[in-house]
Amino acid sequence: MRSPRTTRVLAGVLASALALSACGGAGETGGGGNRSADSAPGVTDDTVVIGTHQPLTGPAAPGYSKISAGARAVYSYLNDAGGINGRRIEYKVEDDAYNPTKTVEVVKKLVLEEQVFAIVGGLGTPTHSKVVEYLNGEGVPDLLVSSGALMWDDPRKSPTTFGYQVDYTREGKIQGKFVKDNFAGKKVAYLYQNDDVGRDTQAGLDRFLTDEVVAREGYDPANTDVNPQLSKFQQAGAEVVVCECIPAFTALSLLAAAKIGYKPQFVLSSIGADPATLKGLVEQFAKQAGADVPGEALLAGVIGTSYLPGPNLTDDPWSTFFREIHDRYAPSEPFTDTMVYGMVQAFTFAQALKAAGRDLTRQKLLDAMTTTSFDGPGLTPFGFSADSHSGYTGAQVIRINADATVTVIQPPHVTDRGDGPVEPHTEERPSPDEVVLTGS
Amino acid sequence: MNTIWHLVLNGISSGAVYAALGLSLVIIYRATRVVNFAQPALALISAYLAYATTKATGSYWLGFAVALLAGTLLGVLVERLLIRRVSRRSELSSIIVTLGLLLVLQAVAGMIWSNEPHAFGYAFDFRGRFSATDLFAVSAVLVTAAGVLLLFKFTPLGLRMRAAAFRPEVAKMLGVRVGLMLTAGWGLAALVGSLAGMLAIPPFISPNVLDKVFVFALTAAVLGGLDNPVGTIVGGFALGIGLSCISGLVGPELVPLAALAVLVLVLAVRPSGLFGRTIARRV
Amino acid sequence: MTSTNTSRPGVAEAPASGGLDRPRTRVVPPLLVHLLAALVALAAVVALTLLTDPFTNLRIATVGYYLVAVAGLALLTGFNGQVSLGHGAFMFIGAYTVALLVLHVPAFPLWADLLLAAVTSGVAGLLAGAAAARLHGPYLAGATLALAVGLPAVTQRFPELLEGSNGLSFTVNSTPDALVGVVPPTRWQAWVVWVAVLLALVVLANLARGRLGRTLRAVRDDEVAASLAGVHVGRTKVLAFLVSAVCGGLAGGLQAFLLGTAAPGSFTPALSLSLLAALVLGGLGSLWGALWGALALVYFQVWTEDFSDLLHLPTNVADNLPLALYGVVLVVVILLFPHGVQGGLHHLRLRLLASRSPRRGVTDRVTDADDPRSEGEA
Amino acid sequence: MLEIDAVTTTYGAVRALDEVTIGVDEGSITAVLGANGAGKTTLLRTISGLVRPRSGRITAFGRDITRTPTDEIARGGLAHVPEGGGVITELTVEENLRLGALWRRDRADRAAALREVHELFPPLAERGDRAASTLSGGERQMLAIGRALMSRPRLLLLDEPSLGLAPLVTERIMHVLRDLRSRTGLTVVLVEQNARSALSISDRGFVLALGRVVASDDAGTLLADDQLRHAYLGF
Repeated sequence: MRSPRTTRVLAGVLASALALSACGGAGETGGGGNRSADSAPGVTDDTVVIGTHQPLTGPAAPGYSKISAGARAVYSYLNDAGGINGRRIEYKVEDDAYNPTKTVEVVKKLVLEEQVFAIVGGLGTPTHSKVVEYLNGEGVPDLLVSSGALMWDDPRKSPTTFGYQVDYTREGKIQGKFVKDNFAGKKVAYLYQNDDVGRDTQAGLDRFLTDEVVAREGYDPANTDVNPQLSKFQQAGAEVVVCECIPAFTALSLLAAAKIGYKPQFVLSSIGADPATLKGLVEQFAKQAGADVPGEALLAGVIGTSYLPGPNLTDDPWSTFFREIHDRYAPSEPFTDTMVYGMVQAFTFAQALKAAGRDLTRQKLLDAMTTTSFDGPGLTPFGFSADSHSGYTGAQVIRINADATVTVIQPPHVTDRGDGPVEPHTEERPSPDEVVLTGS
Repeated sequence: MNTIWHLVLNGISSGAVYAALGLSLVIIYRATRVVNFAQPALALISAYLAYATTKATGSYWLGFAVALLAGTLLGVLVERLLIRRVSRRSELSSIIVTLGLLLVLQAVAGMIWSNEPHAFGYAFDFRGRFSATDLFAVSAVLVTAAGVLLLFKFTPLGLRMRAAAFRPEVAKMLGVRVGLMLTAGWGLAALVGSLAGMLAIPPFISPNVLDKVFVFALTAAVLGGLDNPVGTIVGGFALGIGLSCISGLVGPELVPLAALAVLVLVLAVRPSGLFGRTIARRV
Repeated sequence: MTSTNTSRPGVAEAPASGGLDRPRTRVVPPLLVHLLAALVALAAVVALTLLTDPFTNLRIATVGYYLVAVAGLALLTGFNGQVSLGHGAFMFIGAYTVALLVLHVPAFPLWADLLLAAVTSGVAGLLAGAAAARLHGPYLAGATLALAVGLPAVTQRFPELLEGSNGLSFTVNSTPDALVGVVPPTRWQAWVVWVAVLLALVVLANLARGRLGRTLRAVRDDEVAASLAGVHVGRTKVLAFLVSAVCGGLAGGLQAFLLGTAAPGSFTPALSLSLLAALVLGGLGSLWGALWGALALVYFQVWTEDFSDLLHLPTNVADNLPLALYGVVLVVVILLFPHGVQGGLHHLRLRLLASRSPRRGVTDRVTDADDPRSEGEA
Repeated sequence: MLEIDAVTTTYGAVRALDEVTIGVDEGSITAVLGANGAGKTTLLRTISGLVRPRSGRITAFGRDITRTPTDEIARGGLAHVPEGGGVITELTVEENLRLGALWRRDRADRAAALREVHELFPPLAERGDRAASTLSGGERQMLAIGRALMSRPRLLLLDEPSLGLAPLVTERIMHVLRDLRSRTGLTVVLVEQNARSALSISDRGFVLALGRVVASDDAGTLLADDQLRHAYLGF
C-alpha cells in the first residue's frame, strides 16, 4: 500500500463519526421531554385517522386475526350513522405478525407516515411493550391495549397508555376466590403460559389458593404437545385444573385430558374461554371419538371468566346489539368472543372520542379517557382515573353448557390487583339505546 | 418410571410423524439433491383439501384419500413446473424456490381457509395412553416406510428411480426416462409427506401448523443421514421420544434448544448423520 | 455453487465495493478506494435523509442494518459456499448484547455496545463455524436452521435476565445534546447506522478483494484443489463464519439501537430465511447484491402491503396477499434471473459494453458460468 | 448404420468438434483415435444425445437422432459405455446389469441376456449381490460392458475401455468385442488412446485432432502409416 497514512486518516474520520454519535452512555436517559399532546394530527373536519397493530399472519395469527374485523364492523356502523361528532373514523390496521421488530416499524409508520391521531387496541404484550415508550414520548394516545399485562397501568411513566382487558392478576384473584369458595378442599393444578400471562395470573390465584395447589406446569406457545403436563396433573391427583391459556391451548388441554382419561374440573381464563371458538375446535373430535363421548362432553361443565357481553349472553341487550352490527357489517365472519372483543374495544374508543368533543386534540381525548363513565358495553367498570389506567376491573364466572351456551354462575365481581377484597359489582349498565354516540 | 413410560409412548407417535415427513424429504433429496422446503406446504394444502372434503361429505376416509391423491399430484406438478428448471442449477436456487413456494402455498391456504384454526379430526378414537389413533399413525408410517423401501429395493421402478437419483446421466444412457423418474420421486415423496401431514396436523389446522413439525423432520433427516431412508426413520422416532422426554422432564421451552444440541453433538461426530454415507459424497 | 464472477479478473468480476469500477490501477490501494467510496456513500445517505421525512429516514436506517447482515451472509454463502439458514441467530446475539449493555451498563457509549455486540456474535460464530466446518450442503443447512430455531429459546431459560418471550425493551440515547431538537431522532439514527454499516462494509470489501476473498472462493469452488494449493480449508470455513457472524451481530446490535427492542419473536427462522432470500435475490458473490437484497427486504414488503390495501379485498385474502406476492417474486426471480438483481445489472452492462465495442464471447462467458459441471456428478 | 454429418459441438467459445463427418458401417468395429482433448469423448456424447451439436446431423438406424433425447436413443438400440464405465456404485452388480435391459419388455429374453453376460464375464455372476463399489477396475469395466450388452444393442459406443486396466484385462475385453461382432453382428465405435490395441481389432479408424478429423482409413493402413502414428497417435 502506497499511502497508509491517508487511509488511516480516512478510517479515523469514519470511526470518530461513530464515536461522536454518543459521547454519553447509550443507556443514560438523554434530554427531550414529552411532545405536547395539545395537537391533533390525523384529524380533519370530517375524519379522524386511528391505527392499530395486529398479528394478521404468521403462527400467532390464529385466534387474534379477527379482532380487527370486529372493530372495523363497529367503525363502519358508526360511520354509516354519521360518525362521531361529525367525523368518520378511518381505521388503519397494520400486520406485525406478532414480531416486536415489525411492531416498532409499523407503529412508527402509523405515527410518522399515516399521521394517526391515536393507536387503539395494539395487540400483545411482547409486541406492544416495545412501543409504549415511543408513543408516550410522541404524545400519541395509546388506548385500550389488547393485553391483560399489568404494565399498561402506569400513568406517571406512560400517561398516554390505557389498558383494556381485565388484568391477569385481577382475573386470577377472582378465579382463585371462586375456586377456594366452591371447590373447598380439592387439589388444584395450574397450567400456565410461560410468560407474563402465567406469572401475573398466578400472583392473583395465589392470594387465595395456597396449600391446595399440587402442581404447576408451564406450556410454551410454540410447543403444542401438552400431554406431559396433563399427565403430571393426573398423577398429582389434581381435581381442579386452572388453565391460563390461549384458546388453542385450552382446546389442546381439554383434548389431552380426554386422551388420558383424566376428568378434572377445568377453570379457564377469559383469554381462552370463548365457547364458540372452543366448540368449533373440539366438537369434531367428539364426533369421532365414538358414541360414549358425545361432542359436548368435552366442553360441558367447563368454568371460565368473562367481562364482555359475549355472543352467548343472549339476554344481554349489548350482545344483541353487537350481533346486529355483526350481521350487517361482517356477516361472513363467525360471531365469536374474539369478534366481540374487537367490537367493544371500538365502541369504547368511540365513547371516549365522543366525550372529547368536536374541538378535538390528543389531550382532550386523554382527558376523556379518565373522565368518561364508560357504562357498558363491558360487564364491569374500567379502572380509569387520574392515577389509574387499568382496564376492566373485574369479571363474571360462567359455566359452559353442552350446547356451548353459557350460564352465569357468579355475577360480575370487581377487585384490585393488590390485597383488596373481591366484591360483587352491582351497578346497572345502561342499554345500547341509552348510549347515543352518533347524530347530534 | 411411570412418567417416563408415558413420555416415551407420547414421543413415539410424534416421532412417527417426524419420520414420515423426514422420509419424504429424503426421497426427494436422493432423487434431486434438493431439500424441499415446500414439503410442509404441499402437505398443508392436501390436508386442507381433506378438511374441505370431510366437511362436505362427513367421511374422514374420503378426505384422507383426497389428501394423498392431491399431495401426489402437487408433488408431480411442482417438480414439472418449478424444480425441473432449477434443481441442477445450484443448491441455493432450489432452496429459495421451494421457500418461495412455501410462502405462496401458505398464503393461499390462508386466503381460502383463513388464518384461524379449524378443527381437524383424527382417524380413530384419540383417547388412551396409546390410542387407536396413535397406533394407526405409527403403523401407517411403518407400513409406508416399508413399502417405500421395498419399492426402491425390489421393483424395476425403484431400480430406475435409484439409478436416476444416483447417476442421472448414466441412467439416461441406459434408457431410463430420468425426468419421469424424478417426477415420480416427487410424487411419491409428496404422497408420503401428505400422509405425514394428515397424521401431524390434528387436532387443529392453520396455515403455519406444520412449521415446527417440518423443522423437527428436517432435524430427524439430518440426524439419520439425508440419503438414508432407514436412518431417517430411526432418527425420527429417536427425536420424537427424546424431545417428549425433555419436554416432560426438563421443560417444554427447551425442546428447540435440545434438538439443536442433539444435532450439533451427532454432526460433530458424524458429519453426514448417523447412517449417512460419508465416503460416497461427491463434490 | 453458481456465481457470475469466479476469479476472472477484470471481466466478470463485479465491483466488490464502492462506486468505482474501473480497471484496477496499482497506484491507489483498495482500502483507500473503499474508504473514499464509503465517504461518498455516507454523503449520499446524509443527503437522502435530509430530503426525506422522518419515517423514510427510519427505512433508510433499516436498509442499513439489513445490508450488513446480508453482506455478512454474502461472504459466508456467496463467497464461501456455506449455506446458512440460521443467520438470524447472530442478529439475535447482537441485539441482546446491546440490549443488556444498555440496560445494565448504561455508562457504556453506543460504539462500545455495538463493538461488543459484534465481538460476542463473532465468538458465537467461531463456535458455530467450528461445529459446521465439516458439514456439507443440506447438513449445514439443517444444522443452521436448528440454530435459528433453538437459540432464541435461551430467553425462556433465563426469564429474569432475558425476560422470556416478552423480551427486553429500552431506549438508546445517542443524540448529542447539541443536536437534540435540531436533528429529528430518526434522521440521527439513520446517520449512526450508516456510519457503522459503511465502516463494516469497508472492512468486508477489503477482505473480499484481498487474500481472504480468493481463499474463500477457492474453497468454495474446489476444496481438494484448495487444500492442495496450501489453503487450510477448515480454518478458512471457520473464518468465513466468524466474519459473517460479526456482521450479523453488528446488524442485530444496530437493529436493537434503532428500535429499542430485543425479543425472541423478532428472530424467527423466517428472519434467517428472508436474509438468505434477500441475498439470492440481490445476487450472490458480490457485495452489491447485498444492497439490492436489503432494499428488496425493506421495500418489497411495503409495496406489496400498499398494493393489497389498494385492492379492497376480503380480509383473508388481503392479509395473506403480501406473503403470497413475496413468494411469487422469489420463485420468479430465481427462474428468470438466476443471478439475482446484481447478475441482471451486470449482464446488462456487459451487453452495453459489447454493443459499443463488439467483442464476441463476453456475454457467453457469463451465461455458461451457469453450469459448467453437468448433471453426471450429482 | 451411423452417419455423422458435419457435426460441430461447442462448449462456450471452444469448438470441441469442428465439422466432423464419420460414417460407420453395420457390423463393423470403428476406432476413433486421438490425443487427450481431441474431441473423442465429445463425439460419443454428441452421438448419444448427452450434448447437443451446434450444427450438423446424426443418423442412426436410418433415423435422424440429432435432437432425440438420450434415453430414447438408448431404447433405439444404442448402448454407450462412458469413460470409466459409469458403473453405479451405490447399486449391486446384479442391479447394474438388470438396469441395462429394464426398458426391454421381453422378460424371458432379459433373463437370457443376463445368463449370456454371466457366461461372458464369469466374475460378474459370482459377485451378483455385492455392491458395485467393491469391484476392481477391470471388473467394473466388465460390468459396464456387460450392462450395455444386456439391452442387446445394435450399436455400442465404448469410451476408453482400456483406461487404467492391466494389459491382460484389456486384451480380454478386446477379445470379447471381436467375438461379439462376429457372433451377433454388433456395430462398435471404440474410442481409445491406446491406438495400437484398438486398431488391432478394428476395421476402420478415424483420427481426431483439435476437434477435426485429420485422417480416416482402414485400420491396417492407419497402423502402417508411420507419419500419422508419430504425429497424432504417439507410438
